[in-house]
Amino acid sequence: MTKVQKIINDPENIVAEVIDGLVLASHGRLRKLEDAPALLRTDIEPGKVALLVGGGSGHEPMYSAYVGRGLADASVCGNIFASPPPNHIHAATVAASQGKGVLYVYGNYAGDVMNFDMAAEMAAEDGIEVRTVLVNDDVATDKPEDRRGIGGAFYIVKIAGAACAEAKSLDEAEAVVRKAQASTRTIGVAVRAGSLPETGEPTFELGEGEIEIGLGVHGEPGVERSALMPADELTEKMIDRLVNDLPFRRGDRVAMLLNNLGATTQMELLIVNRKARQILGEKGIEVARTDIGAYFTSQEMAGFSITLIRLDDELERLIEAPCESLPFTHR
Amino acid sequence: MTKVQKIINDPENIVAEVIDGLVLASHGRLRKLEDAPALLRTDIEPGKVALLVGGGSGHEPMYSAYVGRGLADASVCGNIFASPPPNHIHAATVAASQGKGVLYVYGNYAGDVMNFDMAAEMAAEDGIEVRTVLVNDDVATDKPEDRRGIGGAFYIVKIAGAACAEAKSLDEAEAVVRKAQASTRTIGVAVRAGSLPETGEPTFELGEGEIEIGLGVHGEPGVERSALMPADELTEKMIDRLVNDLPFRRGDRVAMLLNNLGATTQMELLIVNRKARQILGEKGIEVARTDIGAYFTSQEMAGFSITLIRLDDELERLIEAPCESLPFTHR
Amino acid sequence: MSDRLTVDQTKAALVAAADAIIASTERLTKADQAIGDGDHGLGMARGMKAAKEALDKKPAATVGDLFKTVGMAIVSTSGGASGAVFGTLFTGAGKVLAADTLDAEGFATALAEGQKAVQARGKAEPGHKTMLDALAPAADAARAHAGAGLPVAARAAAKAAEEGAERTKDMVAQFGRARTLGDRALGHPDPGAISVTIILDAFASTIEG
Amino acid sequence: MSDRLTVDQTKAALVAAADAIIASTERLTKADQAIGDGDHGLGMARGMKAAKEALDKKPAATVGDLFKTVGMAIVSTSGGASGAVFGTLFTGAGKVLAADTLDAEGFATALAEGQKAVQARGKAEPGHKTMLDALAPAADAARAHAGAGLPVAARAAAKAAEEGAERTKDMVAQFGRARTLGDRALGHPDPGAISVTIILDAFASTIEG
Ligand SMILES: Nc1ncnc2c1ncn2[C@@H]1O[C@H](COP(=O)(O)OP(=O)(O)O)[C@@H](O)[C@H]1O
Ligand SMILES: Nc1ncnc2c1ncn2[C@@H]1O[C@H](COP(=O)(O)OP(=O)(O)O)[C@@H](O)[C@H]1O
Ligand SMILES: [Mg+2]
Ligand SMILES: [Mg+2]
Ligand SMILES: [Mg+2]
Ligand SMILES: [Mg+2]
Repeated sequence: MTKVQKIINDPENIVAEVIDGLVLASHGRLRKLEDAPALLRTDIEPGKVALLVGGGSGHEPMYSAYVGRGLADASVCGNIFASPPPNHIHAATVAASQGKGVLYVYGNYAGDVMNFDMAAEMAAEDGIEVRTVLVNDDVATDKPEDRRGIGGAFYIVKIAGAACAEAKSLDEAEAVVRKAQASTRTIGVAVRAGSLPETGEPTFELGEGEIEIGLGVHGEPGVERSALMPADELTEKMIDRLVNDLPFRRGDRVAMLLNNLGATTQMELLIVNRKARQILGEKGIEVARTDIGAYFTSQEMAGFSITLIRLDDELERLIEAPCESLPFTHR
Repeated sequence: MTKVQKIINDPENIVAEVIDGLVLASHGRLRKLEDAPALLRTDIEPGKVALLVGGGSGHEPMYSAYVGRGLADASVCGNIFASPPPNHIHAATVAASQGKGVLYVYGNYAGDVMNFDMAAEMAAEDGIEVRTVLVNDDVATDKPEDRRGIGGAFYIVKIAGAACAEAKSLDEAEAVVRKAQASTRTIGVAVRAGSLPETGEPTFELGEGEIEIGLGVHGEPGVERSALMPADELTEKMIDRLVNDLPFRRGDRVAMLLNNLGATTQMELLIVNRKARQILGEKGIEVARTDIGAYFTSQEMAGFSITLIRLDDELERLIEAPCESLPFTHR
Repeated sequence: MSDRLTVDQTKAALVAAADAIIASTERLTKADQAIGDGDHGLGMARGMKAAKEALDKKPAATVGDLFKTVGMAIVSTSGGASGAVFGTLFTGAGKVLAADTLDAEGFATALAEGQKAVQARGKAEPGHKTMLDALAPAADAARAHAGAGLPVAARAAAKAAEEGAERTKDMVAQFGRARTLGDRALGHPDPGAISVTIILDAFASTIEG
Repeated sequence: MSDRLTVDQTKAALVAAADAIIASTERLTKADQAIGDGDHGLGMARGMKAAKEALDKKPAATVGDLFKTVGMAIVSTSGGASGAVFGTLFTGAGKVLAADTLDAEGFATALAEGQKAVQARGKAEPGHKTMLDALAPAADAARAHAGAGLPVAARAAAKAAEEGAERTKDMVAQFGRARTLGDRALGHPDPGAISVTIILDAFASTIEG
């Protein structure tokens, strides 16, 4: 396979330069923590329940670009595809904390869980209460405790951001985010691998004409490897698996996210949207809101994921609530 | 070269299905014209100066996803990389017109110019006045009349949308959009080709380790083919060419768009942003606003463009004005 | 060999031209891939299919009506530069053909008028590596041989177009998507010029035959 | 062969272990590419470089202080699963080494405590295809040979780790990024288990040497 050409400088500096780039793009709304690769809002409302997100880098805009008003208060950036260490998470926790506790929202990966847990223990020693909601929306795995966090993280972070902005207590914020987590399901498909920026090598191999349904954002295997098929057929397979999982039922009201994993065109996602709406319509599932774009990427992986989240009045209000960040502004 | 795997159905139906996908994603804010592949706002304010955009498809979200409140009132969709015919443009013109005239904004390509001109003549016979502002921001060509419309189209359409929303006359709207056009410069770079969705074949060839500065959105050649270089060096070359072209001067206030041509990661664009800001800072050019994302793509071409637009109070106000569309909501 | 075509005979010649373009889709695609964006064949074929349908449906009192029908069909379905250019060519030619027969004089005038209309629409001139580099010499040849009757004039036009298209290989493009190609377009003929050749050749063959 | 290491000797053994990991970066990268995301070698090397710097700078009163220094350095610079797991291993081991020398008894206890700490942190168990499948048999072997003195116990632990790592080839991963690989992980050893082997082998060699 030919190497992927990347517009970078020294691979060792990627994370640091991305953070600088984000701070500059924020025009004063974000700052870098002095002693850790973490981003913080400059204008965290005093006394609020704080929201901290993070994980391995390389999935931009997830997580760091979702720091902003009505979204996360802080994000901790690990190396490419590697959880940040606990001391960095702890430093960001201390900086974000406004005395009402800190909610951690991140993806369910072994490394992240251990490191964030260690940070939470360190925070407890400082008297900062931490609660954790793991994003585990990927239906490709059967056991819920094994489920990875993928595209649906966007809706969970969006809702968590709005919930933490208005919550009177950490308990209250945690409860609504747990509800969002329990209502969210995602299925992905990859048609071409992304690469590790340090090496330019693809993270996995797909044969020509091959696609993999359920493949994870680091190339973890999915539920079915098959030949490339028409968009309509693929969409049907994916929606069926999603709907049957929660399950979503006739009369449900949902938001739908079509997430570009990197190199897929909006043209293709719009074609998928057309078919997805047709199928959901037939099943009596009402789509109240549509988001289409690159929300959680895996470098230049080609493919996409479909996320459905079942809405109630509270979740819908929080998803529609104003927020402000680099890729997603919605006032 | 291996074929690019696309998630599509019958290639003949791409444009029609994309339009359906957009209409569904708009949740009632857009409709398809009955007799032409064109999108219209459902809630055009009566009596406003109308804004019509369009061109060949395949560059999504440009142009059709920029139909919305505070943006364009109508968009006409040609086949992939081909101008729409005059009768389609004319039908959309008639549908969008609110009696105050229609402003056409589109890219400076021979086919588009001829077809939109023919449509304008047809509209004139109906008593609808049309004015045209061609986007020609690409500094890769020397002669201004030869300059192509690329990434900067986003700022021109954004400003045109806000201007048409408030303008008392077509004259007034045209004047401010001409000012925007004259203040906008873009330079692109490609590190890998995109493909024609009908065939899966790349639209041009770049050798391994080769990049091309100034390459156009359909693979038109640029100013310099060279070896892949570090992001900082590339950014410096590009910014220098941009700044010297207008020229942008010490004390100028600008907005900067880093446009993903398709398959480039946000990570890379943030690294470029860091260096771009450093260079502009040294030149005394103040960046008042930053946009980073896939605003004008060329299928899954890897590469990006940098756009600078010189702001005055009026242009800055119009760029920051509320608007609403699928990929870009800013109230 | 008929020296004066009826409306029906003219229609047959136009259908033959349309069929020839449709049969050449692949060749035109390749030509546009080399120096353009590869859609010229698809666009021309789309337009010519629509032209055939329209010729079938629309009654024509004059030969000019037929040319206008073809022009309108192309302009409204081809898209791209070729939709405008070839649509304008046929519509322009049709405007000066008010009779119910087509003779050599009419043919020469129609080509000249078509060329004028194309230049007015697209602002290109012969030498800019466009279809005009086949069309202009064809119009000249038709005028020069108008006295020798329609079959001779039509064949002369077709031959001049072919030579003109060949000469575009040595030209640097000034218009269309290929214009920014600069020197890289050298050695490749202009796709639109090839289309002109194909159309005129089929037209001449029908008359001859 | 020393049966009881001083603080300085223990430090030398830890530096040797760090150097061995750093020298194996490529091998560990390959192993993680096969069944994970390819960053294990980079992460371990980053942690071990930091550990060496910290050992250089930080004064140590007990051998436990040295282990804790290594653990803290790894946990705060490696990142990923291995940062947490190997950091916890060294920190856990250090907690039970309160003396200023390291003997076979202390070594065996430290490995056992380290194992306990890793299991508490990561919830995995031996058999789940993680570094525990090298660490648990190593701890058992150290305990079994504690009576035979430090060099023997250390070598026995290293050998048991190596055999344990080898056995992970036949296991289906239950934890870490590789867990969703299912059967596809068969035939490949666990990268973390290889790291345990490399560390214990270097440790044993220094003691022997
Ligand atoms: N201004 C012009 N005048 C005359 N012919 C033109 C002009 N611009 C382009 N053409 C012709 O159109 C052809 C390209 O057609 P096509 O590929 O369909 O259009 P596009 O350039 O929009 O892809 C060129 O080969 C050329 O002959
Ligand atoms: N829960 C766990 N308990 C013990 N060891 C684990 C656990 N999860 C992962 N590991 C170890 O970590 C190694 C992977 O480390 P590394 O590649 O650095 O982390 P990541 O999985 O975050 O990329 C695995 O080979 C395994 O030995
Ligand atoms: Mg990792
Ligand atoms: Mg074209
Ligand atoms: Mg073309
Ligand atoms: Mg790993």
